[in-house]
Amino acid sequence: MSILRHTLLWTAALLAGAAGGAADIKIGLAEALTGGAAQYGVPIRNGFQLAADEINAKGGIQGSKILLVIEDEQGKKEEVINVFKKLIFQDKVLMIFGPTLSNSMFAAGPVANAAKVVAFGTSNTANGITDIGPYIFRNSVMESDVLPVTVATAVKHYKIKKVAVIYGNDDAFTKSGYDVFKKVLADQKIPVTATETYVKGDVDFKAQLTKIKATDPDAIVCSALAEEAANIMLQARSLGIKAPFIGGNGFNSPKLFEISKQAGDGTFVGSPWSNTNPDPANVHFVGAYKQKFGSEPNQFAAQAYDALHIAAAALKSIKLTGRLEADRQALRDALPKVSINGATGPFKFRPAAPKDGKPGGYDADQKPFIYILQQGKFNLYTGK
Amino acid sequence: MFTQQLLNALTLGSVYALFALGFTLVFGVLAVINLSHGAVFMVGSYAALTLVTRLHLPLGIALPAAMALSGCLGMAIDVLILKPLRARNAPHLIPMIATIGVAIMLSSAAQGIFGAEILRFPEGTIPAGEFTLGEVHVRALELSIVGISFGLMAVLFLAIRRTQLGRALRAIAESPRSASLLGINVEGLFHATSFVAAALGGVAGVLIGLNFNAITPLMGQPILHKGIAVIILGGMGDIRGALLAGLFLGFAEVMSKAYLSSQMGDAVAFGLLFLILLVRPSGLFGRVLERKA
Amino acid sequence: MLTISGLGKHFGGLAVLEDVSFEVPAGGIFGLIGPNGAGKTTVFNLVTGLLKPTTGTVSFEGRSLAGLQPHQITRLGIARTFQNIRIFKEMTLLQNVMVGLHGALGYGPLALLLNQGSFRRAEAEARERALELLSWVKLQDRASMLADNLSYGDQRKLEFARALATGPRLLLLDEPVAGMNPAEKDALMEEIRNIAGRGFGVFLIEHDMRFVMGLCERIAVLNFGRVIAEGSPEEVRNDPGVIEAYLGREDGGAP
Amino acid sequence: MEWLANFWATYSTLVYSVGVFALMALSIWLTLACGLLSLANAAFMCIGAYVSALLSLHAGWPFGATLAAAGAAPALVALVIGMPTLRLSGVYLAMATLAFGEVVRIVVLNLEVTGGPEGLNGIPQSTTGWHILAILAVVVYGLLRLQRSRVGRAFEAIREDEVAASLMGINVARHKLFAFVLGAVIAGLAGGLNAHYTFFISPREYGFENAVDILTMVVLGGIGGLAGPMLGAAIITLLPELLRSLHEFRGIVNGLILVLVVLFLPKGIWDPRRLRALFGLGPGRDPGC
Repeated sequence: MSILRHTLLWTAALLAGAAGGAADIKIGLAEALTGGAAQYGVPIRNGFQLAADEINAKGGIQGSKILLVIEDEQGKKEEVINVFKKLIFQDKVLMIFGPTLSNSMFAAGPVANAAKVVAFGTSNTANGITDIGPYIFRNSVMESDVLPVTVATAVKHYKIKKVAVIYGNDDAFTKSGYDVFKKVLADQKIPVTATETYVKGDVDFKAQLTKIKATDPDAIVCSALAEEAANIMLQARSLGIKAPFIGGNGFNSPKLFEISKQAGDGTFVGSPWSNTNPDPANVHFVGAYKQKFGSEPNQFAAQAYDALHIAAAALKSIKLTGRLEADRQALRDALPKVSINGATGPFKFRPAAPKDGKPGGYDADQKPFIYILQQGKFNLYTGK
Repeated sequence: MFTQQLLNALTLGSVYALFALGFTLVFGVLAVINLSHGAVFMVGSYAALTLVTRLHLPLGIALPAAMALSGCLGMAIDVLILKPLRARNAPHLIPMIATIGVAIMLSSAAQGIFGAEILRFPEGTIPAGEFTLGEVHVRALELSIVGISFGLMAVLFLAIRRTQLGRALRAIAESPRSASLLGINVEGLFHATSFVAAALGGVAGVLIGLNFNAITPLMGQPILHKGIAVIILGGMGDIRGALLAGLFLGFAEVMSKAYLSSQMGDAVAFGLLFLILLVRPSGLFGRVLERKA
Repeated sequence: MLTISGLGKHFGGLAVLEDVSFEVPAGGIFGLIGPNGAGKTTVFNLVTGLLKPTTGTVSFEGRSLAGLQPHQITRLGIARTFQNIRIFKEMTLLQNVMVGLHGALGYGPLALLLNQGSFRRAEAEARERALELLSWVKLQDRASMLADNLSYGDQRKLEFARALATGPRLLLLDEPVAGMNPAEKDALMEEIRNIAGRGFGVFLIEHDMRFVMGLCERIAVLNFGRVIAEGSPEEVRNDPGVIEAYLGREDGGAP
Repeated sequence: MEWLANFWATYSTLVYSVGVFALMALSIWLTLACGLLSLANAAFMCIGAYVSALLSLHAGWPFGATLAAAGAAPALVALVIGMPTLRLSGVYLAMATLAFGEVVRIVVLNLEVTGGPEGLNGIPQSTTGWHILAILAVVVYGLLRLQRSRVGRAFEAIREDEVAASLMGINVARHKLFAFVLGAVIAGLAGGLNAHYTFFISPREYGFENAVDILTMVVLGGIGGLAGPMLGAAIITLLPELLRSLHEFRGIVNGLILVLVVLFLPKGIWDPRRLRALFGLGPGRDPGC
């Protein structure tokens, strides 16, 4: 199915390019489309395809269509380096979106940075990503910007005295989320009654939860991906745990309440995006995504969708010369100035602090919204 | 808390035992470490899911159908791949690698067909019974998993101990050559064993998919590792050992998470495994069974 | 040369050997006979260090073999063959014999890595020696053939040559004529005489009486794990205990 | 020329990977040549990679020295675990080494200094094609010399029949340990090289799947000689690239190729005897039998 769609997209793009006359703008997309990380990579690709279709349908950029060159990086570090090099040197793309995992960006980012090509991550939340160099951008919001607000809001709402923590300790995403939680809890002087871990692929969390239950926390802080989190919630409730959850970025998926139903009620989540955000840009995105792919979008798709609009805004502000190196540099210089209002709300970049005297790249500068899960839905928390 | 952990351990342990049962059966009879067992387990899960969601069949029909389907898959693997390798007397490493190839094919195919996303059974597939006994919360599903696991294991155990077929299988496990001299249809029993083992793997897949709400193309990987641990602990090819070792691993895992740290839980488990192998190569519960070629 | 005293071996509760004592003299051909299952091969396994004795000792040229590993015993000068031939089937005849010369090759790692003269000389000499040993058993023409392709009788001869390559002073042969027809047996008997004639001590196990009687200078008889007679072929042949042991069994060797 | 420069810019990492995995394949081949089925080599690669990366990042050692450490550290570990482990045979050894590999991975996952699941990033890019080529050449040369010596013959004898080998005066335990430790050195070097061209290492690169991947390379290529494992490494590394156009379905083709080779090329792709027979040269099959 998706292979067919892929081919169609290519054909359509080629035909459009041939008819329009103006050269296509080739943009690389390196995402994990097979293997374990494909569950993020696939929605990300969908988000990009949706945005590309929309931009091209509106006449593209100064008459040129955007052509996405999509490669599967499998979430493996050697593979991602190969894909980056292929996109940079063979396909000669203007910039690259991706890769899917933070770990992959650590491997491939330096390649793009050395070649003076923008690598733009839409799902890399780990610390230090933008330390790689000035050509590294991301619109994924770091946990350290979101979690302090989430925790403080939840603590105030529930009058929390002590919490228990559970996180996935073999996954870079959930582990770095935990590190931030740990620091935030220490900063806000909230005692931790128990810290429990699980590993990827675990489906049985009852042993840890039984232990947590015995320490009687006021809330459970959880750094997990949505599917794991939902199972944790279900199993917690089936063990008779009543404490609410406080979640990280991984909770931001409709999967969370699709699976957990009412079990997740009362959960606090901070996020740059929610599918119930009534902002027109978001309503349009959610509707268009459902229509095109027949499924609910998630945060990864939303950030991917916004990312292409960010790049489009930058492209519109410059004049492409056809000389690859100059155009790549011009795009790099135009990107930091972009600010848009997208599916994830108002967005602009913030330069990363230089590390060891070397200039860094650009992080997302976005204010998180705090949501509370009620009756199986994310509702914007208003303080009531 | 302890009683609850005990129940947690029992559920987890019986799932491990059920998975390892087919795994160890194939090793015992065919002398092959069948690394596609995890993929067959995954196929069982997807098969039941498809029957429930697409054809709207009740679980009571979908479960045996998925079992039969995985069984056929297991038999196909034996006929198409393992049999030619047996025929040319390939060293034991070779069939193991062939089954790796099968596992890759199956999980890629599952991803191609169903996508990489985590799928789950629709609500109401199973009655969501749940009750509390003092401090302990029990779900009907968990009880039925323990029940089905033990039931299947008992049937298999009795079949092997008490029936003519079981005697034939034990003769093959001792030495395929002398078994065939005794007039036993060795090839036929190899196929049958593959069928039964894969069917057991398929059931385990459905049960775990139901209990933990997560069906993915790669769901067979982690449990395969646990399965390897179980059959080593239990003594390779030893059915009673696999049962004991499955429960033991479930208990060890839950208790180490409960009373030690959940951080190094797996390191402790595999470290223990390593040491046990050094001290008792035939496993903790296994009897030494020298196979005569 | 080889002194066995009070040797016993128990497997679980089962006594396979009990208080076995005899002496294999230097030079000549010594035979250990007995019906199948008498424990003959166990004696060999104990002598070569593959099994550890439950009681008793084995000493070779006055030196106790207790606690030594098989390879150490081999290097002291004891070599053996197996009843069910155990040659290296995937290797050539020449390589098989050169494996036997392992202990004789003394070059160091540096000489090997740099392909120094000492390495090349040692290897060339080993090859010469291996070919010579193959010529003793008349297999030199097929030196580069895979051992697996040899006929049964030739595989036995190769195993002899390989055992001789370890530079033994005592050669242990485990039922060397098992599975052979009379003509082959005679040829092999000749081969063994030749080997003994070159100054190697030969200690063989056999249950074929005719073969042993014609070949050995001294014979010990093992039955149910005990030595029941020892002496010259003539003495052993007339020993009532031996006659009874063999008459009572159907497999008591061809007349 | 520009085409070549462009090609190299695109595919240099791929070529490096072929070299590094050729080393890995040789390291497993060495133990297999001695009859040992060890799945610990991915763990040895892991130890080598982490030791060298940490020394580069925190101690500022020169690249050559970190590489030496990458070879030495796993060798020490192999020496310690090898002595008790190598008594096990066949499948049991495979399982014990697999368990050891898991322990290494989980420990690395939970240590502070290794960066846990986030791994180590910002490793200096010190590895060049010449480094890989030089080490590969040295290893191949060394193994070739070994193969033609009494040690190589001893390995082969042990693989065929351990008991018979010991009765040829071969110290079986010591030879096995030697193969195991030397395999660990080669795997460690491969890990050190790899860490210094991918900028980044994390524990998930050294799991069970990776151990199996490397084993597959050897079986695919053939264990009859040194060329087989290297050919297998090249094929397995390049195959995903060549099959890139198949997208989601390349996994199926990948698995199918593995199965077909195992079924139809019992000795692997590189089988000198079959190749010779194919081209009618030298002693292929013996006409006598």
